[in-house]
Amino acid sequence: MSAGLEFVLLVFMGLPLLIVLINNLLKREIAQKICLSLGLIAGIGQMVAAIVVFVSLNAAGQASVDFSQFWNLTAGASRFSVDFFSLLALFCIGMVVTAGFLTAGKTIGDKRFNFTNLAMIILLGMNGIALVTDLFSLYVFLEITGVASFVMIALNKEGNGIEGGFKYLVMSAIATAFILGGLAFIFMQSGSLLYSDVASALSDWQNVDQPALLIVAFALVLVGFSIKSGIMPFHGWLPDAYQSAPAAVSVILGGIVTKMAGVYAILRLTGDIFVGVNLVNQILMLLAIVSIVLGAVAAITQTDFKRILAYSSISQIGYILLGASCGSAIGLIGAMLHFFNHATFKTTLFVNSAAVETATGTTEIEKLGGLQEKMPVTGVSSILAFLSTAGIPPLAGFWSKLLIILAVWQTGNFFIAGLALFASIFTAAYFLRLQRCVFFGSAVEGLENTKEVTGGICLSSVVLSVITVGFGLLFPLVLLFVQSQGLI
Amino acid sequence: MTTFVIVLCLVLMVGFALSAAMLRSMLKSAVSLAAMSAALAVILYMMGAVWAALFELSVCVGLITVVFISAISLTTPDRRDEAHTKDHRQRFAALPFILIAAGVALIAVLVSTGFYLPQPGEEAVAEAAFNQVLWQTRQADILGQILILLAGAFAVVVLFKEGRKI
Amino acid sequence: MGAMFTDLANFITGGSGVNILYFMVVLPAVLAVLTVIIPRDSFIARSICFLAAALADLILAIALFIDKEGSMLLSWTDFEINLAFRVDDFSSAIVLALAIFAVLVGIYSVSFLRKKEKYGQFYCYYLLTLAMANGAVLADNLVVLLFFWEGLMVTLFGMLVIGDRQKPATAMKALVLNGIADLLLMLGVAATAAQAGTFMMAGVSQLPIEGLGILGFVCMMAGAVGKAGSMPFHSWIPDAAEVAPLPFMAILPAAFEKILGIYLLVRITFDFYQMVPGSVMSIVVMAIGAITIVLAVCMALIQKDIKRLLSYHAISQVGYMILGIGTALPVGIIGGLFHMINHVMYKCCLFLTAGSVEKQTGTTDLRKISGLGKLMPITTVCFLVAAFSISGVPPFNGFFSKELVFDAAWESGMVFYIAAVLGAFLTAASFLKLGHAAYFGPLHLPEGVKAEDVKEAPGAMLLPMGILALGCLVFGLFNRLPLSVIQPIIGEGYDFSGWPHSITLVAISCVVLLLAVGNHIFGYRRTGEGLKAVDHIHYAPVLRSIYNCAEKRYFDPYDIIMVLIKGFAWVCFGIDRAINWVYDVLMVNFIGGLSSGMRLLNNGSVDRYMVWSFVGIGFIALLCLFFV
Amino acid sequence: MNILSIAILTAALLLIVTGLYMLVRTHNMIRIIIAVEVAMKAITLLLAYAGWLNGQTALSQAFVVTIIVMEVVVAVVAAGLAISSFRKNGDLDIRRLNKLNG
Repeated sequence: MSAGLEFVLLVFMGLPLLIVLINNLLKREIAQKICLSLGLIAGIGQMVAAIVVFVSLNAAGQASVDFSQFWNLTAGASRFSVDFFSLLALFCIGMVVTAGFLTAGKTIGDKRFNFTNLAMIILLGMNGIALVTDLFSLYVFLEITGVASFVMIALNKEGNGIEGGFKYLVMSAIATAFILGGLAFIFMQSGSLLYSDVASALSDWQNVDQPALLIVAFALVLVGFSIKSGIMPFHGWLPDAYQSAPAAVSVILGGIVTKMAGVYAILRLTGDIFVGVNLVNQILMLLAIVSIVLGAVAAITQTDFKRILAYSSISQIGYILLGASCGSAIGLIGAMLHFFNHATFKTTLFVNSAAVETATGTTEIEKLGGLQEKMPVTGVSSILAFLSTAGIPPLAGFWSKLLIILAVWQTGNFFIAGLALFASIFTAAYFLRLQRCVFFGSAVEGLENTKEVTGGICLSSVVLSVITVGFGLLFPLVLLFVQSQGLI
Repeated sequence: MTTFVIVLCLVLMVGFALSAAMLRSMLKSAVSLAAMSAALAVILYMMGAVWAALFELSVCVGLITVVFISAISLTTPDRRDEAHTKDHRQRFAALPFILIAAGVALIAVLVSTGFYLPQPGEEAVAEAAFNQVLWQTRQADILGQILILLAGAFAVVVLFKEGRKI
Repeated sequence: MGAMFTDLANFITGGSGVNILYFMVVLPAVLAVLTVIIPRDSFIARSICFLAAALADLILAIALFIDKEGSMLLSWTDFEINLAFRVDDFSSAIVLALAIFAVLVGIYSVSFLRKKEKYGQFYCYYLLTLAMANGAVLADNLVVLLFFWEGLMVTLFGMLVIGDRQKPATAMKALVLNGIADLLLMLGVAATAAQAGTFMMAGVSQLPIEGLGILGFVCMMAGAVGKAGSMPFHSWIPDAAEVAPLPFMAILPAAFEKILGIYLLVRITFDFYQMVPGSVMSIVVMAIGAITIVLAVCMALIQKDIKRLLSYHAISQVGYMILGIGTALPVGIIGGLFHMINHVMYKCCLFLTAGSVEKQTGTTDLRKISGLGKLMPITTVCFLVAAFSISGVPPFNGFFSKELVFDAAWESGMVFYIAAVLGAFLTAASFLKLGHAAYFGPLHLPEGVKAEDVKEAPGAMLLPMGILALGCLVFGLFNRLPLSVIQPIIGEGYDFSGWPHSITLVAISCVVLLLAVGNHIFGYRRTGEGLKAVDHIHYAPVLRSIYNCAEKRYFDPYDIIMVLIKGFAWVCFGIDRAINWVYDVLMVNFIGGLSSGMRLLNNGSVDRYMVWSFVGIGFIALLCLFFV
Repeated sequence: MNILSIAILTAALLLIVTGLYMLVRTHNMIRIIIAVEVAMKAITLLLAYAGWLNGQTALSQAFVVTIIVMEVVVAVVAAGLAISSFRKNGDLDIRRLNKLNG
């Protein structure tokens, strides 16, 4: 381990914990005032740390760093590790959490103290997911993220938050049971749940004593993570949870939480652990394409801003998993980049929905209209984000989708590649409908005096839009970096 | 002997699970669950997982049952609930048959395919002290336990506290 | 200097191989987006951003021109479609020319567009055009070339739509004609790549014109001359002159499209393929050139609007370039390229003078204005220089390049030479008419415009005009300067600078010029008006009816295509209705129904969600069984 | 043939089936939590058995202990949600939680 990198765990696991402590030790009145700033510090600090670690890793020419222990009893196997993909995920987490806290300033009201506490726990949970190297620890952090999310969705006990939270909890509990069941069978075979041990135990999985048990294990793990990531047909809870969550919570939830809890784990599984297991890839590919198409189709007739975004997430998650299911480096890279892009553009859209909700008091698109003139920043950033989602060049979303579809093409599944390409039309269709209903046209009665929401919300949508556009324009550089790492 | 006790406890577990599902009284369901946990604790003990058995017994049989009972007592006195539970047994009438069918089918498949797993203890048992394993190699999990307890504490603050005002 | 920029680029990008070539394309494009993002009200900020982009491009272009070498390659997966750029002698000169004109017309545009609506979009499209043009010239891969080429069509369409938003008929026309040319180019690229077996230009070298090569050559050539605005892809240009903002005419049809079209033509004829003097292909190209010269100049002769007249000349002059290159003789190629540079200078200058006339008087209709010379002396001088230049009066630059083309045409076939000379005669005649009518004679202004309101154009508009006019003179007197850049393109050992070699040809040219003057005096005496000085040609017995038909657009290829298409369209209408029904009714209802059905299924009950999940689990279990 | 392994696998399957059947068929939120617990017992059983099989008893004990802690917290949170819902709607019927649909 290079000397400068020891602080990594301190930032990613220690800083949020420290902020929770500070927040709870302070007098409540003071804590109410500064807790959101504390959260911002954690988010921004995480982004900075991710960049610093990236640069120093790159400078040291390493692909990953392992961390052995928290407390120094004796040397043991590594339990945490950072590589480029987890850094990307950590950066996304920091970005989305920052956006969530910026949004919270105007939307969360007097719940801010609890919001900060829970958001820090979610942050810790997600960081854990990104850093761990052990399947069981992965489950532990999934559970932490999940528990904190259930509570956050129900943070405002008025409204439908309890309903959304409970549905998420039930589905998530089923997912947990499936994942752990699968892990038990894998553990039976491998005797350890470290990524590396499991990967080597599974490398020749067809020739073990009881391959049937392993097949059951693969299926169980896959089902569990599919429920967690909300792909069709395991998606029921996802739109409800997104729609009912308070604005700032849905930014964090929709932007990153469900991606970390489900998609990131699947990417790790297909990239690091189930490397040679074609079975998983093929099933995943089918699930992914079903999700892409049906998610987009279902979004077309939705009437709630956030619900449209939720179904759009289902469809986009499908793209990420499609990339991961190709089993090739290029597909995995495409999936990772789409993961990042999705975090940016979907967060932008959720921030915009928060802005619209704050300004007009509703997210039902039939009650909205003509906001482009009144809320230009929100309108323009939303257009950019949706163009990126639909994969219009040269925005960021285009490149990652291109890589994914190329990867699918290379696997020889031409029909699926075509379908994935074709689904972009549906994406454009539902977003055009959204854009037309909310932003274009003339102002609806009662909304004449709407004003742009200033401050953090506006700032975060501008910055995220800049990232979307900039990443798209500078994409060749990203590709060059990826090539220079010898990944493609 | 071990095999016999374990199989007996397994049968008990399935039986208690069935009663947890089918009994109309929620309190009895919760108690069935506790009994199921107790049977599981015995199995864990027989398998040599002493600490796990201890935890199962204290936490699942004790704490969770307390949680359920208090939750039930906080919510029960409601007439409408009776109406809802009237068709309860009807809805669960099929469960025993489904269980029998599933059990027979699985056993048939396992036996017909000559399913085989090694007898426990056939492989060399590298017995390591539970304490050492937990504290030295599962540090991430311990951190996770701390965090989830924190999350639970915050959850209690959010979900229970304000309710008191009503 | 170029190396310095490359170092800088490497520093910025962490030494990943990206270099200055990349920025030539990306920089204008990024700043183009910036000009639209800057708030609408701040004209100054937008203009500064706009000019900064043009200047930055110029600096990069100079750096490239000095360095003259460099390449970059961003490879894309397994396909051979790489983002590849390369620069050499030829393309560095072309890029420099593009950058210079972009800056000059840019300065002019800022002044011209002040207080006009939609200027932000114009800036944006302008810079995007610059980016695309740079990309097209620097491309080292046929697909990349094609990409940027099509991009130019898009920006062209966008600029035309700004001018005539309500009824974008001209934009449609331009799109259709350019689209056909581009489609041909695409076909040509495909055929060429098939023959060469690669998309990379390094592999496409000196292919013989035979078999598939004929298709590739002809189609790519059509694409190139189509972009340059030769017949039969020309007819949108005069229409565009009426609706588009003037800087558009100066930058696109007059400058960029000529440069790019001729650049590609030269690339095709001497780099990708091997065109031999006297071969069939050579004659075809020369014929296209000759026909373009004569027909377009004939149409120019009778125009009564400065912009239309100039735009027909823009078509006609491209004929000289194509003719020169078509001869495949060194003197012809150099003449063609030299003529291209000269043409861009004087035609840009002419359009700019027309722009300042329009800005001051509100019109460019020759029937409404005359005698502006006294009111706008500097504009008039610039016009005269450029007009002399286009008419081929020594010692302006147009004279020298035309002489080189004449020389080549003389050697290649008398019929081409005669066409070229006829073109020169008519060009001179029409410019005598134009100059006489607009700038000399009695003062005459449109109704509502007072003489004291008509002033000289502002400095920012005069500066580019003046520079271009001066350039016309300098490139004439010191023609060694441009030729020393052009000559190395086709090889070592050619020197055509200095006074033309063939005294006979010079004499004939002078005689032709004198004839044109005589003709003008004859016409003027006959009618008493400068504007009607060529009416005796216009209304000559046979010509009159032909001209009438032409004025009614019977010969416009676009209209002919449109008539054919109408018939075809009528047949297609029925089919189209049916397909439309499938899309508009069936598909929409199907997808909408599917979507509504999914909404119904998603009834908010968590039991239902679990049942869905179990269906999914069953599906996965089945798949597992299937795969095992 | 190994009676023990067959018995344990079968029991685990039956417990999971019972849990899932309860989840789908019951209308009471607290019963749903009980159903989740029933399913988790099966998982605990499987993990402990796996450790016993491959000799990693200590490791599997660590797993089981962690799972138990997680289980408790999830049960508490779920009970909290159920109680909040009860206070809002007046009963625990899951069928009432269908405001979010479409």
